Amino acid sequence: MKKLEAIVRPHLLEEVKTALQEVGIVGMTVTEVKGFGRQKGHTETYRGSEYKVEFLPKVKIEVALGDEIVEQAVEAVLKTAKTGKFGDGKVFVSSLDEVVRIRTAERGESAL
Amino acid sequence: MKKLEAIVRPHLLEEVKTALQEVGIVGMTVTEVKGFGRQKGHTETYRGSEYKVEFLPKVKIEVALGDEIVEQAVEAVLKTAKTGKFGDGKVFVSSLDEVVRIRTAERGESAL
Amino acid sequence: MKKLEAIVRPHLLEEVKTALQEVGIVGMTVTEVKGFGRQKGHTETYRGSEYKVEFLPKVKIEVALGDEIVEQAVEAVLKTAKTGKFGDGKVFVSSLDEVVRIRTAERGESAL
Amino acid sequence: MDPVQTKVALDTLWVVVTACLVFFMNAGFALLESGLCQAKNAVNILAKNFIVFAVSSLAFWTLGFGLMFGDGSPLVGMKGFFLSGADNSPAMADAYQGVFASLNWTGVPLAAKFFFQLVFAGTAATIVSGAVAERIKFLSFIAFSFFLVAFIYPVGGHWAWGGGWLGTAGFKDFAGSTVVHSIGGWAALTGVIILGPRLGKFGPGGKVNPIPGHNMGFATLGTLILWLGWFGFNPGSTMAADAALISTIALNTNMAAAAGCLAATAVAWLALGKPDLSMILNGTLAGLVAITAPCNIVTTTSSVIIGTLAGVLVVGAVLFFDRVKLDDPVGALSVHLVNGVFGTFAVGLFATDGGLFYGGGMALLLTQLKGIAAVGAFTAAASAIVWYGLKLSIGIRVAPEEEREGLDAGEHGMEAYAGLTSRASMNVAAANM
Amino acid sequence: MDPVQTKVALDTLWVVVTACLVFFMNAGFALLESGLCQAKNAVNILAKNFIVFAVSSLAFWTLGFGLMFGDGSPLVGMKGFFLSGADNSPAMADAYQGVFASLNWTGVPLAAKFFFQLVFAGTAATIVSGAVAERIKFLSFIAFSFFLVAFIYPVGGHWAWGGGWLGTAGFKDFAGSTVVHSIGGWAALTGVIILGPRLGKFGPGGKVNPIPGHNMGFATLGTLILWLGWFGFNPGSTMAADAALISTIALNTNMAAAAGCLAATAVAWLALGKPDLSMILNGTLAGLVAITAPCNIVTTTSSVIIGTLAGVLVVGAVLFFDRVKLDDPVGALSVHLVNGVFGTFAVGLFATDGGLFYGGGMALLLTQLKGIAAVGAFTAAASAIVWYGLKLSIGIRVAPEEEREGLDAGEHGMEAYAGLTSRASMNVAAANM
Amino acid sequence: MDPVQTKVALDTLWVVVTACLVFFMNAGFALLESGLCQAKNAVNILAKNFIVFAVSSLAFWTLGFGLMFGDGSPLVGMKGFFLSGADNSPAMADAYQGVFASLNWTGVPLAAKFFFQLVFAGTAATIVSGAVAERIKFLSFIAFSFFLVAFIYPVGGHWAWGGGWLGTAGFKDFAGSTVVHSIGGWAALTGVIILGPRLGKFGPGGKVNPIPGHNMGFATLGTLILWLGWFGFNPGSTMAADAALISTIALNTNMAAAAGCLAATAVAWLALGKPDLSMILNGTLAGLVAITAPCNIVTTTSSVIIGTLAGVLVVGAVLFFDRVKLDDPVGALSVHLVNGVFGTFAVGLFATDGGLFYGGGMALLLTQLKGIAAVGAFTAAASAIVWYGLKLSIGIRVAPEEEREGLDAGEHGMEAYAGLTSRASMNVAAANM
Ligand SMILES: Nc1ncnc2c1ncn2[C@@H]1O[C@H](COP(=O)(O)OP(=O)(O)O)[C@@H](O)[C@H]1O
Ligand SMILES: Nc1ncnc2c1ncn2[C@@H]1O[C@H](COP(=O)(O)OP(=O)(O)O)[C@@H](O)[C@H]1O
Ligand SMILES: Nc1ncnc2c1ncn2[C@@H]1O[C@H](COP(=O)(O)OP(=O)(O)O)[C@@H](O)[C@H]1O
Repeated sequence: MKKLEAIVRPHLLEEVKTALQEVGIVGMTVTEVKGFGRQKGHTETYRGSEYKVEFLPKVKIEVALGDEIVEQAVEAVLKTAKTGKFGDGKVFVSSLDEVVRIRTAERGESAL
Repeated sequence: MKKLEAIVRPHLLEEVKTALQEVGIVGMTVTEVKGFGRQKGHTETYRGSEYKVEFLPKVKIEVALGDEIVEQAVEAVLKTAKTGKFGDGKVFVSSLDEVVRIRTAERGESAL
Repeated sequence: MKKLEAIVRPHLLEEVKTALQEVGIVGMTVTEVKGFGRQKGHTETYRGSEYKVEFLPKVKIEVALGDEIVEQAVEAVLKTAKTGKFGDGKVFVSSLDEVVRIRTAERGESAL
Repeated sequence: MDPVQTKVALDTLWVVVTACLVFFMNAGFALLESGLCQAKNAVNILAKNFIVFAVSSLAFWTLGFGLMFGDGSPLVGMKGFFLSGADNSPAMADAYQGVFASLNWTGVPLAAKFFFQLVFAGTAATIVSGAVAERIKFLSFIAFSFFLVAFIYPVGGHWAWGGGWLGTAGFKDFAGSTVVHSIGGWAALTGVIILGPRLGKFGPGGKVNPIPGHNMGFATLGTLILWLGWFGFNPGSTMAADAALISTIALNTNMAAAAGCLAATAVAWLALGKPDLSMILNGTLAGLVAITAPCNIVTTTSSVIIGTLAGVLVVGAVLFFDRVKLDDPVGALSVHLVNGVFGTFAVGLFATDGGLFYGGGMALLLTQLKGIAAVGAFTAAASAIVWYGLKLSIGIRVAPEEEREGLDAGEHGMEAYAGLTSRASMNVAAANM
Repeated sequence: MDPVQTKVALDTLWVVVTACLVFFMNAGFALLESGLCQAKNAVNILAKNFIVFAVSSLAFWTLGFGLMFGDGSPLVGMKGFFLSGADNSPAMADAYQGVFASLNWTGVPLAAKFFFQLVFAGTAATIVSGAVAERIKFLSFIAFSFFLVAFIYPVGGHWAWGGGWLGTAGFKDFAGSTVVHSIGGWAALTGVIILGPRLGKFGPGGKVNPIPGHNMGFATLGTLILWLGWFGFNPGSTMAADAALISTIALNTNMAAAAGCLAATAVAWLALGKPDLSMILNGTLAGLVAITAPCNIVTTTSSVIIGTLAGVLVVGAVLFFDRVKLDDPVGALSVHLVNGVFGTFAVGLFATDGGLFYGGGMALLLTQLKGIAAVGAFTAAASAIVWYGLKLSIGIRVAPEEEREGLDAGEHGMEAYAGLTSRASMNVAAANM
Repeated sequence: MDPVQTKVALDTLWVVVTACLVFFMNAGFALLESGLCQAKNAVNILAKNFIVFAVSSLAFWTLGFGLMFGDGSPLVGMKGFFLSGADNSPAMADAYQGVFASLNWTGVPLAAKFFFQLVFAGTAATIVSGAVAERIKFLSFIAFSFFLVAFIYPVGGHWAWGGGWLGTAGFKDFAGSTVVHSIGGWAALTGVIILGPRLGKFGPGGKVNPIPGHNMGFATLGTLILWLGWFGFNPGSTMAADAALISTIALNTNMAAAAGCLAATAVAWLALGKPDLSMILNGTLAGLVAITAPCNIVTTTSSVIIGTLAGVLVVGAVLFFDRVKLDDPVGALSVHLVNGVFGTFAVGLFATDGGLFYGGGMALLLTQLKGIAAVGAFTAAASAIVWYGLKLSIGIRVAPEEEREGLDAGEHGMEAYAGLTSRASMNVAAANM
């Protein structure tokens, strides 16, 4: 089993979610994060002094999923989270040793 | 070393924490997250228009731990985070290549 | 490719970030988290009743990076996030199977 | 303008302006009480504290005012419902002809009398809101408020202010330590007992789990608004632009508040280790409640003493109610009930005319005690009947599940801080894209 | 003090104090409107609602007051700009000599007349702010407000209150259901149409996406401040310390508010499933707006009926405007426009002197309708011209990108809750270390 | 009521009502100052701004009022502590017999005189709170406030208003640009210097790190409350229901505020790129502070000019204090000190009777300068002594660790937004389960 982490623009969350559902994913966990990268922030002023907003709001979508749909899931994210401008975000894929569903104590793919 | 990630209901955090401590875990990191899954959200109305609350509050508990206590830790979570209703959450286990304690620069299991 | 997760004191974020940039890292993702560990929280009172603040604010910095600079990155964190007192935090290193840049669909190290 | 008209105009100006100040106390209570509760219940508390004045307006207009001030027996008024019946206000004293003889001491139009008394009735009802917060059903609170303002408050009020037996007996409660604050407090106390504590408030072994308020900015602003409102509450209760009296009362009111504030701060600091802001606020209110009855007949120095004692009392009372497991999220019992009683009692001690410390002997003090007891017993009994009636009919407490989730979602289907706390932002974002 | 001076002093006190209450409504609108909008636009709305009174002060002083109350034609006043010109206030009626003859019915100094009328003008302008919120450019809003208070409001106001043709025709609008609230409402309506809805508000297939307000505490406090302010708005419009009249008006105002509150609560509960706090608040305001015109010439019972109808109307109107895809984030149209019209109309029905239900026939009702239509048509047309002029010159709507990010960042380069919401804390922390 | 009684009643009504408005400014300051600071210090600032009025009440009652207005020497009053001593108020002028001869120009009861003067004293103390925020120890602030209101303010005030040498010399400060605002400002300035800047405020190389305020809603509401309060502050300083004067003063006050608001907005927009809301708010307050001294003796047009200059000044002052590394989180120095001085100076320029621009020559202007300098020098010196005394005894600044964590945790052991910001929610949830 794999874990897919997608860091995307907050306002595209809904569309990425829908695309992932179409690939057969029924659950996911989302976190509000701040991203730092090529996309440059903007400058804010407060009482005449400037400061740079470097950390920009993003959301991180975490999905545990079976190996066979990883590629489709990545494609789903790429399709929906892309605007073509700096700051669209990243997808990371890593391996999971085990997944357990707390409600039923099921393990492995059936716990997804 | 392994990393255990448990996504659980917020109001059970304290109990899960205590159960993990009993297994010998002394540190953990907790994040407020939103979960989407089989548990269906509810509908809210605002000024006559409805909207669906699909992302439900959960907390994610992350623990780095030695291989030998992984199973106990999973059991501790299963025991305390279960209500039997949709939405109890998941446990994910993955591998860690390295752990470092910043304060002492210790590495490996002694850094846990 | 590796993923480095550093849990550090919030007020040291800026310095850790700068140190990581000096090692050649251009992007990172940051989350506000709560940490539980050896560092003991303090007691607050409200209307005569005490309660213990056990979960302390930390930030988690996540960086995807090439294998060759992992060690430098760890050193950068150790150098800047250390105060020597309980609660300085941890660094976790794990492996990534794949990294994709959403904007360009680039994969692997060139996506970092 | 002839002198009579001038006096009527002056008195009416004063009564209407001070009534506005007292009306504004609704905002004070709404902020204080929502600020001292949790964010997940904020909409509910705000809604309760807002609608309660609308309910009070209706209840007092239809029934309450007639029961309280209409001509009737020593026990209850029986005329003037819907503000109907003869009335030649602003004619005063013997010149007055109408069904509200008990208010013939003030020379303002009937509408002004009603408006002023209404804002007081509303205050009594709003006191209950905070004490029963975070677990009561919205509909049951509305229903209880209606009964309180339509029946219970007017009867107790009639006894003391409406020509009833207590007033006749010499009971002194100038601006309502007993009539307004204790009645509200006793009604709240029965509610707190019958509802039971919030889930998780009291742990095993006598452990008290604090549930910190979510917005101390609201709580502080609310208390400042209440302090301001009290300059209508007490000086306005002259219902006449009596220069000397209103000045003195304003001064006494302020000094008691200041003393209560400082005393509670000191006690909290010394006894609990830190100067807890919620105690500072409660201390001020305690001083204000306590000076409400005696403000017109005590010296400024006595006002400072009364305020100081109130500030000490309120901190002790908060700890006491926690110990006996009566869960009052905002300290309404400690402020309004305890100090309403104390303030009424203090009249018997400090009144320059009749008080024990001024050589007046025990007579007044005993009358005060009688009033405290009678009004308390009646209000507690009547409130208990209403609370139980509601409990058996529509229910008074939300389901545990709903309480845990928050009443905002359960009772109102909305949130106080949508998109501000993380709870909602994603859902909203999701809904809008 | 001789009796004349006494009356001047009394009247002036009343006018200044009530003007202060109405001034305070600026805070009410700022809180209500920012509370019902999103956190990311809060600075912008607060800034708009704050600066609008400064702009109004300037606009009304330089031009508006002269156009509205200065001597002139039935269509517009033409004297007294910058408060210049002859004036022997507080002399009244025939004794008055000066350029503001239309205000010779009130015996207060000119500065007091101006101050009182200014706070009303400011209210009209502030109504627009909420309706066009979350997408309008800050500068364009300032410019529109200036035109509204310098030209549009004064002309409409002149017709009804400034000696113009409507007043002469017998049109009755005591405190401004039409003059203040409808004018504000019509100006807002044209703005809403010309600006278009917020991004994402209306989905495909008639879907309405709610965009919940971010701070119901602010919204509730704001409404309570407005309710308080109305005790200045309506009773103050006597511009004289007339004891009987101000008492009655205060009472009627309050009962209509309470009825509107309860009616809207009930309708929202029954029709929409839950008692939505934002509807409770809007219902109260609806009752207040509706009673503004008739408050001095209807019975208290009629006030309750008018308030009740207003409370029902406002809920229906909110749903209606959503259905026709007019996006009004705070319900300003439903409250001020719809109930401003309704209240003016209600005069023709309920006025004890001339109302249809009181045997007065259709005459007054038709005059009221004429006034509603004329002021509406003029305001809508004039506003449309100004809005289009601004659109073609400096633009009226922020870029979509900015709208999505929030106007606080785009227009003001700051945030309402820095470090409180997670958005900013890291940046701030980073900047400071 | 005979004419004399009528006048006393009218004047007392006015004094008490305006005192209430000024009292309400405590809420304005609490909101403005907490809103412009960080969330982690909000409880502390709220607590400071709340308790300061209680401390002031005690200090002014016991000592301050006697030192300020009691009969004595040109340097200080020496009678009337605890409001004791002979006094036959409301008797006026030569008919007055008592120890507060310096207040014999107003015909209200002594309690009203005290109450009105108390709320002014409280304002001076509350100004300090914002400037020293986010690093001062709670106890030291309380102690300083006591000294300020018990000794420093009364002495400076005695010179100008209490029969002292400055008033005798012809110094004009109608409502307190110098007496209230500058005294508060000078005390704040010494505090700011002695305390030093907040950690991280000034970086190496002259870098200024902004520390944005956490709640612009509070800041805006606070400023609107202050604007409202100023209609008590300035027109109330007549201490008599003088129709013409109070109307004019209300108008001038408002126009200066509006002009200050618009000027600061324009300057901030042009010079700093965006219309910073905190500057808009500060600009309004600057206009209000500046018009406080001259409000009764300048034309409305002059008021607009004075307000405009104040709005420009305040923006420059904010930048200036940052440049010289004086850290004033809320702009209290720029608003109260700079514009308190400017407003006092403006009297010498714009006074229609004696001002330079009105052919009065330099005499008045020089007297004004003398007053500014004398009061400033005395206040700064006396404050420095108190601040240093506190520094050496109980300490005035919290530990760096505590400052970083926030004073709410350190000083009060609580949080302003428990469970709302993420900081606390888990701990609270954990504690309650
Ligand atoms: N090496 C990295 N490790 C973790 N997160 C990263 C990394 N690089 C970028 N990110 C995340 O992806 C977001 C977008 O990256 P950015 O460099 O701004 O644009 P792009 O990916 O389009 O080149 C960042 O805001 C950050 O959250
Ligand atoms: N595939 C998944 N990947 C990541 N998180 C998941 C996944 N499935 C479920 N979750 C998380 O677990 C929570 C509970 O899942 P849900 O499907 O609602 O109930 P249950 O696990 O009881 O069947 C979700 O709210 C979400 O946070
Ligand atoms: N086993 C663990 N797994 C995950 N996070 C941990 C673990 N141990 C500690 N942490 C995180 O590191 C932080 C610091 O740990 P702590 O034990 O307090 O101090 P130190 O690392 O200096 O010994 C904690 O607050 C927590 O966020």
